[in-house]
Amino acid sequence: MITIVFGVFLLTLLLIVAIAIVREQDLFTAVTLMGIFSLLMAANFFVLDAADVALTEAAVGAGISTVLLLGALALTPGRERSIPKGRWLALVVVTLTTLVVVHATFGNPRLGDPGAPVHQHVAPWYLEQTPELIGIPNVVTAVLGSFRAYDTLGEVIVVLTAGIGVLFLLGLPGAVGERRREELALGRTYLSHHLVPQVVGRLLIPFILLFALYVQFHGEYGPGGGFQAGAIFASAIILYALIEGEREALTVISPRLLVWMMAGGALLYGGVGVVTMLLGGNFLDYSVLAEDPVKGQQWGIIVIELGVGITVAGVLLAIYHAFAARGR
Amino acid sequence: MSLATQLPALQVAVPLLTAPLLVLLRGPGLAWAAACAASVMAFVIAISLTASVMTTGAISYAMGGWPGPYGIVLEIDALGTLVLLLVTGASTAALLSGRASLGLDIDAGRQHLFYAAWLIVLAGLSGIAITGDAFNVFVFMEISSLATYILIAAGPDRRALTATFKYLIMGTIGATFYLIGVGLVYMMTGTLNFADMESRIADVSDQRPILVAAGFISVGLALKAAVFPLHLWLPGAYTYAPHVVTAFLAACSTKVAIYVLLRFDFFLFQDNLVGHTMQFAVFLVPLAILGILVGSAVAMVESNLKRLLAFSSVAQIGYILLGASFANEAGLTAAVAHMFNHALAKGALFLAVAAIAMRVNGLRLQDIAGIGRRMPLTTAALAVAGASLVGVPGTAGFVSKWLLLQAAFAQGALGIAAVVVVIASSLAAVFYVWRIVECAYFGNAQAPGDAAAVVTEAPLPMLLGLWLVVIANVYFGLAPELPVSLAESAAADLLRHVP
Amino acid sequence: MSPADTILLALVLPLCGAVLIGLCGRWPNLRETITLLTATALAAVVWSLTPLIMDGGRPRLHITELFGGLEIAFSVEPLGMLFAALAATLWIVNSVYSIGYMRGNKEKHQTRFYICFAIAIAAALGVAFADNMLTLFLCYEILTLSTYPLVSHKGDAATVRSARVYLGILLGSSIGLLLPAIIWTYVATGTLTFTPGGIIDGFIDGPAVGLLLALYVFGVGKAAVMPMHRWLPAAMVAPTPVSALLHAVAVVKAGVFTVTKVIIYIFGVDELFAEPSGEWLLYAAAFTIIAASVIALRQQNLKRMLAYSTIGQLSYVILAAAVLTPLSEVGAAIHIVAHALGKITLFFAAGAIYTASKKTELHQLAGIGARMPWTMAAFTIAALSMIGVPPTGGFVSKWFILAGAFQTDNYVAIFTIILSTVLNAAYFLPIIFAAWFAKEAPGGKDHGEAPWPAVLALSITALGTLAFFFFNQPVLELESQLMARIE
Amino acid sequence: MFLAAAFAILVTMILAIARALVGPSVYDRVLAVNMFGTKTVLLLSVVTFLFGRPDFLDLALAYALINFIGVLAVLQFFENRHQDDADRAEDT
Amino acid sequence: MELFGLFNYWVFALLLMVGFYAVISRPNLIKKLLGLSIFQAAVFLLYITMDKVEGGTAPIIQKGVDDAIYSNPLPQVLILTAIVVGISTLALGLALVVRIYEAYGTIEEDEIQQQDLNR
Repeated sequence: MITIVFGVFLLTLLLIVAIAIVREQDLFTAVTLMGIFSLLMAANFFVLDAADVALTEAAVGAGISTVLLLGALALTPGRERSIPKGRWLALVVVTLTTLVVVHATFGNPRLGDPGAPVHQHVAPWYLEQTPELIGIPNVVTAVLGSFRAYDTLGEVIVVLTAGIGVLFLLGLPGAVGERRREELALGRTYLSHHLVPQVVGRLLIPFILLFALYVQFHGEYGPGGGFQAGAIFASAIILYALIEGEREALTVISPRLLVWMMAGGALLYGGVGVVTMLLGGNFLDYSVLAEDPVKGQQWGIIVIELGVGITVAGVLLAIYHAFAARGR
Repeated sequence: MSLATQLPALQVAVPLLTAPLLVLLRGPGLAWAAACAASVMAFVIAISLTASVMTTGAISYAMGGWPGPYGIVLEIDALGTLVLLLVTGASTAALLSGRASLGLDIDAGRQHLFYAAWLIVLAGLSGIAITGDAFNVFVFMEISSLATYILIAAGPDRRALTATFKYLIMGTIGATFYLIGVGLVYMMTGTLNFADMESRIADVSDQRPILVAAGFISVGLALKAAVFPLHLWLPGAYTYAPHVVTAFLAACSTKVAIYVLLRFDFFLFQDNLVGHTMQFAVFLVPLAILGILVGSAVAMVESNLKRLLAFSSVAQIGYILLGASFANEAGLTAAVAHMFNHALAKGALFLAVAAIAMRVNGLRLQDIAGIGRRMPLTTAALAVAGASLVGVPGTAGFVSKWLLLQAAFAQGALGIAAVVVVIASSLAAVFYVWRIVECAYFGNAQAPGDAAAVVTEAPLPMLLGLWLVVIANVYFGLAPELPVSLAESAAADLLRHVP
Repeated sequence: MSPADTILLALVLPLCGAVLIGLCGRWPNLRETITLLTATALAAVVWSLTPLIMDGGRPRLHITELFGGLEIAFSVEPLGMLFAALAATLWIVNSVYSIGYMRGNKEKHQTRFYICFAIAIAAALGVAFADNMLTLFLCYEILTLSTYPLVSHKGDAATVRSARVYLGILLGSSIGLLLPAIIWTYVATGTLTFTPGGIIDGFIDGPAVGLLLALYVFGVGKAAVMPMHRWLPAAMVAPTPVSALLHAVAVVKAGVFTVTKVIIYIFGVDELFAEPSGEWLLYAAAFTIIAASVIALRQQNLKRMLAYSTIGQLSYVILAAAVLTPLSEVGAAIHIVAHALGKITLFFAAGAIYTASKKTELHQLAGIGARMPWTMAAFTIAALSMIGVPPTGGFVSKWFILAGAFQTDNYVAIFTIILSTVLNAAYFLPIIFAAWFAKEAPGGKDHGEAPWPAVLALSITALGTLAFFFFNQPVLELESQLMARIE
Repeated sequence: MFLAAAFAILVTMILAIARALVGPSVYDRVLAVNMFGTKTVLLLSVVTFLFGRPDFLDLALAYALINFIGVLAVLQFFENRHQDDADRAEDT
Repeated sequence: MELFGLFNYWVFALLLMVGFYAVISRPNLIKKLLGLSIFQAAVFLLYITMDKVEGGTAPIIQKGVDDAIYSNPLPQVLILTAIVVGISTLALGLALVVRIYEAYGTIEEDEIQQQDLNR
């Protein structure tokens, strides 16, 4: 009941924001609204008991994707050209489709209906068997890391592909030594000139990094895991870049290291799969990693989550730097 | 556990894990060699999988040791191996022969990234072909799509960027539609495993969500498969991608989407939707026919070589769907066999185009005038592959066209209409292939001193790869046992799921 | 060597020849020697099969099975034997002639010419020996494609345009009509193997038979039944040896041969006779004969006139086959031979005239008999054969066709043959008359006979035309097997 | 009690969104976004107690940190754009 | 009140179409990508709506609580992957937009088409 009330409330706001995003012609405003959209979405996920997803949506939607969108906006015109009226056809198509989908929803199970088919099959098995077979409390992590580890490997590769793509299209900043001088010559300022963000930022960065590690290694017990940790880790470094300048950030984690992180995480993940094969199990069957299959599962999940975290952090940072370096 | 039992996992893992290694490599030569090695290995694995599927029947492999529907299970059947052969074969042929051509399009500093993306495409497409899990299909679809965008954006023309963007938008919409459909099916059945879905879907209490799911999945996959009228991304993407990439993608990428479409339709929707026994026939026949006609017609007037062939692909996709829409053994056999044979023909044609593009500026018909004298081997390959596309007897294209017509004849009045359409578009194919060949052999070459004067034969690896595919076209035209028997068992497999 | 191996050898020999010719392209003498040797060897191989066939043997060569019982296979039966022997034998003569013609006219791309020629012969033999409709179709298409470079040999814009018509009609009709016909047959009957007595009996009947027949007859564009005839005049842009062997013998005969074979072995004479919906074929053939003759009458260009004459003569074969009596089927087979000998001579003569004098138009031929007596003598003999005057081969075939027509009181056929004979005479006799007796127009080039290989070749074929009148017994015996099978 | 707090937060969220939508100046919007972020953190904290899973307070922490970075990114974007505009004004 | 149980699905449908509308009707490439993000977010909502069980809590098993009802973990796993796919697509799309702007000087689709036609 509370869920529904919260839900209706948040979702209505969500719709309003979404429509505003589409109507807004200033892209910067649209991007900031997109941040609100993500937060609303995340809050809604949380209300719907999806803690891991809520964390991810917040880290990705409100954090990383805002940064990326702003990075792209910095390189392109910030305003949408006003469009002529008369997109009626699109509107009609969209309205009709909506009506069809809404019509079909009347056949859906109601929100929270315990008798819905999704709660009868497969899912109960996960909830029952996870403590026994994997031995960790967070069932989401168990499913993600072991039962559907193959999907997660795919997910890592998707991230890697995005990294490869951005590097391919925009290139990574190479030597950064000269750049700072040029930037100064151009009169570019970083937030380092502003005392309050700088001090607060410097104070926060260690905590954010620590928090990233917490999310990484606490993922078996609470919401979180490699992907969220990687995103938070990347956010911390991006924060560092924002207040100290990219050059500083790139001396902390060099471009070469970024590439190694991108590939290394994926290889670590895949390597686990290969090792399980060599030990006589199926691909990604962690049970063979230790004497006790349950221990093996836990080891496997820890290692692959680490792989996920490394790749995600590397890719997101590489993408950020690629965008940031392009405009200079 | 022996190596043979691990082959299904290795099929995907080999290219998927070679790709990150390539990111680390410096130097285009090494990256190319590694990519080739991985691709050849994948091809060999695909061949051995095919052999074991043909002898012992379908193979399944539990990822992580978790049985379905709890874990992800790989299911390899005849149709899957056929698609696997296509994907790995096309990749191998294009990679082995395409190095020089790609070297012209992509600067050396970025080539290792390009080859990494190539392997990811290969892994993604193979992953789709062998998985038995609906959501896993989505993951691998996105893997291959994202990497495909990179490959296409590598095209030297700036229009490659806009074409890629268009493809990215439409491809993402397609994938998201698919995801919605899978979500709805999951909502009503509680499972993601194909086999499990199939056994549970008939008991679903309310069919409306399933019906909408069928709509979303069909439209989403049709977008990916470039089914008319959702083909708008295809001509641009094929035209402006690096030539070798076009050869690779044209041979297999849309077929993979059609493969998933067939699986969904015959495993889940056919006969399981109350009152919608034959949605395929009702919805797809007009689309297939329109696609065949429009694709052929545009190809007849198009003057850019790659664009012409791209529109011909739109028509050929129509053939495949037409065969499938008969929803019987003969029709499906024809459709599946045509997937294979069209891939051979189109792959060879685009490889030939890649070879020509290395030596000639521009790919309009007048640019290739008189090329037959300067590049006799390439042009001959182009002609033979063109014959296969037309369906001249003795080539692979003939076999599937025969099967398709044979299936259509057995369909009664509607079938006769289909026959007329297929024949008409074959004649159109004669026309547009002939325009190319005639221009290549008899067109007036540019004035001496122009670029054409120094045109020489394409480099040897390119020619070897090209002719290998061309010979495959002839071989499978005269001894079509492999594709036809695979197609027959694939058709039987699909129909087994329809009560 | 087993007979099956012999068939394989016959098919592979010209292909090997083509490869060797390609390798020796740089040494013209060697190249031409190879052509001649291949042709001779091929003729020997093909002829070596005849005794077996005469004795009723039907050797069979299986190459590969495609799917659903469809196979690529070859077998020899009397009609195919006759066609193959004809094509192989005339290839020797034609090669001799080609050497004279091509060198005499200093043509370019001679290597390509000989290669394509050899491939075309192989394809024609494939058509002749095909065991089923699929194999026949395969070879038929190869024949079309391999002759395209020959037709477009000159390579200038006008030639390419004509060649496009050639290819467009042949390829278009075969894919658009013949292929559906074949697939229809297969879907209905489950087989495509040529079987004495036909295969469609009991599977297709009623008006569908007529429709299927139409698909076949018009689908086989090479038979040049109107309105599918336009490629033949267009093909006259080719060098004359091509017109001679391919467009008087190999290609066009492949067309009428296919139609005859379809009538005998797919439909079955009896089945078709009992089915009134197939009767239209007779009228179509009759119309083509008359119309082509009338058009030939109006031609000014010698080769074009010969082309239209060919169209008419081809339909004789169709007509004969469509009369549907055993005698007329034999007549059809014999007419394939008789017309081949006559028409190749006529084309040889036309080419010889062109090589020697560069004359191509009919009105230029006045008085040429004095300058080129051998050539014009051959021309006269061949023209008389076309008309059907004894003692030439043309008489024999017309006799059999008429006899067949009288057997069933087929007055349409009888009337057509008589009328066309008159028309043939009307367009050939004035040329012969002018060549021998009219005065040469002043200011012409001073010339004698064409190069000796050309003259030798046309003399041989002219003698052949005469000889066929007297020594047609073996052919009759061979083809009467057809009659036996039919009855 | 928690429920009342939660509703109060929801109401302030509406206010923040209204400001973000209406504007008019960019600074209003940035401020609104920042404020909205803060409200989300609060809402989350309250809801964890409401649902009886206080261990999810981590999430609220993560939101707070990320929100901070987002706002800083926006600020830097402005700083640079402002600078660019100034450069352009100087150039012309 | 029973009908409010479907409210999430309705918002899913509306969001889907708001995003879709932006993608097909707006010529600005960045706007298209924003639309695409909304479009994908709608699907996340669809999946996450499924996982909720009345009276349930997040599927992180609490020690000592035996009778807890947990929500369905599977859709959450799927959506984690889908979110990653979404951000990857967005990053790649933005990189393309930047390159397109460098090549064409505009990011409005119709102006780009115009330029290509004029070449």
